Amino acid sequence: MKSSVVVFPGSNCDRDIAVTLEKLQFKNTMVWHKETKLPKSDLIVIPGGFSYGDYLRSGAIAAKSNILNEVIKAGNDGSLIIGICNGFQILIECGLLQGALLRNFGLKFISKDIFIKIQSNKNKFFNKYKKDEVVKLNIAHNEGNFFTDKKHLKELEDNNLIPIKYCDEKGNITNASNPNGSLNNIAGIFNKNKNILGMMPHPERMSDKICSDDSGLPLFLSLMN
Amino acid sequence: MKITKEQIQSHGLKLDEYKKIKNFLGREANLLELGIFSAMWNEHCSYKSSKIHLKKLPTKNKIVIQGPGENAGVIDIGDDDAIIFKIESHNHPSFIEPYQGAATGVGGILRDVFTMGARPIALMNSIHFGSPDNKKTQNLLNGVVSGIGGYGNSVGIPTVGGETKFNSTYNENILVNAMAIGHAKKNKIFYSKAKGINKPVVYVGSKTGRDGIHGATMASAEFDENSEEKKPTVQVGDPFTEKLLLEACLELMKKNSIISIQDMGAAGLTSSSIEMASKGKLGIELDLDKVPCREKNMTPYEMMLSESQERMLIILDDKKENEAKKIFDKWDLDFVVIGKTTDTNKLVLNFNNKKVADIPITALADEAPQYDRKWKKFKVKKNDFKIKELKKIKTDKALFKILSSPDHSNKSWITDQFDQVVMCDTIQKSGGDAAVVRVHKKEKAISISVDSSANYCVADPRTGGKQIICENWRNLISVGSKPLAVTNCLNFGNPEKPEVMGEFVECIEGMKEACEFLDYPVVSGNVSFYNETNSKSIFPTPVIGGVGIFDNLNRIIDMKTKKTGNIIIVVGKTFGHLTRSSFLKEIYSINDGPPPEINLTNEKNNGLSVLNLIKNNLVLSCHDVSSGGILVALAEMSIASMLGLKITKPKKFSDFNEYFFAEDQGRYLLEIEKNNLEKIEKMLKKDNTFYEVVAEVQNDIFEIDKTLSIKTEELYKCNNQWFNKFNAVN
Amino acid sequence: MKFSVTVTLKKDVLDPQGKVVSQTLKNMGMTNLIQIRQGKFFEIDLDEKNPSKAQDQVKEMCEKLLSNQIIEDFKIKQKE
Amino acid sequence: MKFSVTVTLKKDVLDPQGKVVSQTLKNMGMTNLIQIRQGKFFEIDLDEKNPSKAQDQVKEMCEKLLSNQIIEDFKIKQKE
Ligand SMILES: Nc1ncnc2c1ncn2[C@@H]1O[C@H](COP(=O)(O)OP(=O)(O)O)[C@@H](O)[C@H]1O
Ligand SMILES: [Mg+2]
Repeated sequence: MKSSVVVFPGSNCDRDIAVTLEKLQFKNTMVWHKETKLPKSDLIVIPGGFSYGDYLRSGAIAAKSNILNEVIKAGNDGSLIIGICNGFQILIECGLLQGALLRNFGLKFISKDIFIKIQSNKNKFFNKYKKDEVVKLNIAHNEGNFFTDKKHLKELEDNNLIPIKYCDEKGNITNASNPNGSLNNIAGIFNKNKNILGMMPHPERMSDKICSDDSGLPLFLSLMN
Repeated sequence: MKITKEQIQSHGLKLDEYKKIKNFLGREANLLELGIFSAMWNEHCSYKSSKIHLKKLPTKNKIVIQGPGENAGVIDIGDDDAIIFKIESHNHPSFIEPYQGAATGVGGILRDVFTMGARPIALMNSIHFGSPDNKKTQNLLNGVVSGIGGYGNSVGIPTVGGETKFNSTYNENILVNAMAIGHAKKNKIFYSKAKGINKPVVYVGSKTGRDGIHGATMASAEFDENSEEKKPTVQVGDPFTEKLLLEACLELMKKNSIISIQDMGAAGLTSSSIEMASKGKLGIELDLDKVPCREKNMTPYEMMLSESQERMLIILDDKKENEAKKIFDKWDLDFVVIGKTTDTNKLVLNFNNKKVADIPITALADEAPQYDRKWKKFKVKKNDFKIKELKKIKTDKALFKILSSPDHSNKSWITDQFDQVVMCDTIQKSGGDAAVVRVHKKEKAISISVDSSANYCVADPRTGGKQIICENWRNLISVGSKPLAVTNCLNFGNPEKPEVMGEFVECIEGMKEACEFLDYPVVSGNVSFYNETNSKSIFPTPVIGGVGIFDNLNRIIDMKTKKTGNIIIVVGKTFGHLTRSSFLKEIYSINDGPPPEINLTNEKNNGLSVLNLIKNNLVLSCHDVSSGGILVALAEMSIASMLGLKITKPKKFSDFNEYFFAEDQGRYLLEIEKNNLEKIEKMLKKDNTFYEVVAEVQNDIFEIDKTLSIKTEELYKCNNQWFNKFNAVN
Repeated sequence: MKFSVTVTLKKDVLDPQGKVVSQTLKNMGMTNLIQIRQGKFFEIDLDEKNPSKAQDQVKEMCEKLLSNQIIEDFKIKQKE
Repeated sequence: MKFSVTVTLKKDVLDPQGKVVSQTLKNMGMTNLIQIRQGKFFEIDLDEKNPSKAQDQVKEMCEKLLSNQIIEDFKIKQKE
C-alpha cells in the first residue's frame, strides 16, 4: 500500500503518523504543502498539529494551500483520505467534510486518553474493529467541539456516517464522557461516500505497546484489508 | 551629549560602574552604548553576583560533553547519542502577563536547546504560586498553565512533567521555570564560538519589533507597587514561527555550513553578537540598516535591545549563503546578512552610514563587573517542638487533609492542558516520580525530574541544597534509571542583602557537596535574583532538573502497585523527623525548626541498592518517600493502581503519626513478590542497607489495623478535587 | 484605505467562548448581564484609492478567508 | 441595553495571527494589502436602563476580564 502524508508549516504529528504507517509496511511519502502534485497513493493522510499556528480558525489557512486542490480532487475521485485532529479541521475548512469544529466547551486545551465506541464497522476504516467495541485513544486539541445543523446531523445519522463516538470505559455514551462538548458525542465523521474520514482522536498515538497501547493499529490494518 | 546620572540609574547601572565604562571607552558613552553596557552588565547576563559561587559546583565527569558556559549542557548517553538540556526562569514577565510570560519562557528554553543542534524531545516546568487565598493566584495559575501549554503544544514538543507549589511567599512574585531536553548526535553539536574573519553574520527568524526593550534589565530589578504598570516590556510569543525556526535550523545543521550559532535571548541582538565574538576572541561589525524590522523608524537602540522572540544569529562559512538562504526561504523566515566577523576585538555598529557604537568586546563580556557580595552565615533554629504537646489528630483525618492540600493534590487539571505524548516517545507522563521518554527509534530511554523544596531551604539553606539534589536523584532511581546530570535554576531574593546572599552561598555549597558525592554534575543552569516585592524576599528556591538513563526498555517501572498479595518494603530508616513536614504544615500550620538531615552515605547506598534490585527484575513498583512521609507515599501508590493496602503498624513508635508522616530522607517504597523477600533481604544485607516490611497489596481497602480503613475510591476523590474546586467558576 | 471587519457566529451556532465569558461575569456579580457573544475583529489597511473596488476586495477577503460562512457572518465598515 | 466592544493589540505589540493572515491573503493574490491586525469582538446585552451606569459596567467588564490591558486596548460602543 502507498500512502502520502501532507505536511504544512506547523504540522507536528506528521512524523508520528509516518512512523506508524512505515511500521505497517506502507510505502509512505511526505508531501510538502507547496507541491502541486500528489504522488499516486492508496491513502492520503492530513496529520495533526497546528498548521499555520491554528491562527484565525484551526485549519482555515492550510485549506487554502496548493496541495489541497489535489487532495480535494482525489477525494472527489474516491481516494481514501483520513484527517486526524488538525487534519479533520482542515478537511472541514476545505469543504470535503461538513460541519464545524468549535472551541472545546471548557475553553481549555484537552490532552488525555479517552474512549470511543465503534458505531459501525462496515466501512474501509474500521473493519478490523468489532461493532460497539470500546477503544482507548488519545486526544489533544483546543477546537474539537463538533457542531452541525439538524439537517446534516440527520443525514449523518441516517447513513451511518458517524463511525465513532466518545464514551466511558464501559462504553456508555454520556455527557460525562464527552471531553469537548461535541454534538451527540461525535468523535469523527465520514463524507457521503465514506472514503473520507475526519476524526479528533489520534490513532497513531496508540500504535506501540511500550509507550501506550496498540489499540489504534486496527484502523490502519482495516485500510489494508 | 553627556550621559546624566538619571540615565545611568534608569539603566540599572551604578555610578562607579559607569566610571569603569568610561575607562574602557576612553570617553563618554553615547546612549546606545550605555544601553548595550546596561544589558550586558546586568545581573541576568553577567552573573555578577553569582559567578564566583557557581564555580564551586562540579561540572565535569566522563559523560559530560559540555558543561555550563554554552546555551545548554550536553551529556553523552552512549552510542552516538547526546542529550542537551537546560532550565531557565521567566518569573517577572509571568507575573505581569501570565500567559505570554510563561509562553515566551518555554520558547526561550526551546531555542537554547535547538541552537546546539538538538531536536527538543521533552519539556518540563516548575511553577510556584502564592497562597490559594490570594486573589491573584487563580488568574496567574490559569494564565501560566495555558501559556506553557499554548506554546509547547503548538510547537509539538510533549510537556511530560513538572511541579506546582503554592506558598504565600510567592504572592507577589511567582516562579515560572521551564526546562527543555533535546537529542542530538554526538558529533553534530553546535556552539556559539565564532571562528574566522570576514565571515557573514546572518540574522534569521522573526522580525525585530519594540518588544521587551529592557526586559533583561527588568528581570534584574526588584518589584514594587508600580511594576504592574511597566507594561511595554512584555513580549508576545509566536509558537508557529518557533516551529518553523526549529525545523529550518535543524535542516541547515545537516549541512556543513554553520560555524557558530546563538539564539537571541535576553538582550537580543546585543548579547548574541557579543557572546559569539567574545568566545571566538574576535570582533563583530553589524550594519543595522539591514536588520529586519517590524515597525517603522526603529532606532539602533531599539534594535539592539529588543527582545523580540523567535530569532537567531548564525555565522556561516564561506560560500554557504545561498544554500542556507534556500532553507529559510522554504520555511518563510527572514534571512539577512547583517554583518561580519572582524579581527578588531570590537563591537562596531553602523547605521545610516555612520558609526553609532564602538566598544571593546572584552569590556562587555570578560571584564563585566563581578562581585563577591557580603553574605551572612545562616543560623539554623533549634527544634523546640514536641509531638506529645500537640493536639492529637486521627491518622486518617491527617492523611485526608494532606492528600487534598494544593501541593499534594493530583495535578491532572494542569497536565491535561499539556500535550504529553506528541512525538510518540513518551513512556511515562507526569504523575509519577519521573517522566520517561524513549530515544527515538532506539532501545533506550531517558528519565527526567524537576524538583524544589523551598520549605527546607528556608529552614537551612545548606541542608536544603543537599536535600534537593538528593530528592531529584532519588526520583530518577525510582523509575529504574541511572541518574546522570542536572541543570539548576536558582531563584533567590535580592543579592545585595547579606542574608539573601548567605542563603544563596550556602545552598550552592550544599548542592555542591551532594553533587560531588553522588557524581551528579551540574551541566547548565540559570540564576534568578531579585525575586522580592516591597523588600520581602521569596524563600530561597533552587529548582533542580535531573536527567537519567535506561540502557534498555525492559526495566522501566512506575509507582502503580501491581498485584494483591505482593508486599511493600521501605528501604531506608525512619527516625520520625517531623519539623518542616507537610504534616505539621497542613494540620497544625507549624513551620519552623530544621529540615530533615541528609546522610549522603546512606542516600547513595540506599539508592544504588534499590537500582540494583530493579535491574535484577525484583521490583514491581517503586515510589520514593518525600513530602508527606510514608503514609502519603503509600496512598499515592494505591491511588495510582486503585488497589488497596494492608499496612503494618510500626513497632518502635508510640505515636503512629510520627512514623507515618515523618520526612526522613533517603527512603523508597518497593513492591516485591513475597517469595522474593528472602533473596532481597540477602542482597540488602550485603549492601548494608536497612529495610522493613510496611504493607501488603490487597483489593479496594487502604487500611491500618484498628487505626484506619478507607476505600481507595475515597482516597482518589480526596486527592483529585482541589484543582477543580479552586478553578470552578466561583 | 482602512476598513474594520467583524466576524460573528451565526445566531443558531453555539458560542462556547461567549457562554463561559458570560458565566464568569455573572459570577463576578454582574447579574444583570443577559448575554455576551464573542467574535473576531480585523483592522485592514489596503493600498487602494477607489472605495468601491476596495470594498469589493475586503468582501472577497471575508468570503474567502476571514470568515467561515457556514457558521459565521461578517460586517464590513470603512474607516475615515 | 446593547453594546459592542472591540479589543485590539496595542500598537507595537506583535500580532502573530494578523501576520499569518496577511501573508496568506497576499499569497492569494491580494498584493495591495498593507496590513491586517486581528482582535476580539464582543456583543454585550445588559439589563440596565441607565446609559451611564451601563457604560460604566461594560467598562468594568473590559478592564477586569475581556481585555488584558498590558498588551491590549479596548473600545466600547453603545448600540441602538
Ligand atoms: N546556576 C547555575 N549553575 C550552573 N551553570 C549556570 C547556572 N546559571 C547559569 N549557568 C550557566 O551560565 C551560562 C549563561 O547562562 P544564561 O545567561 O542563562 O544563558 P542564556 O544566555 O542562554 O540565557 C549558561 O551556560 C548556563 O548554563
Ligand atoms: Mg541562550
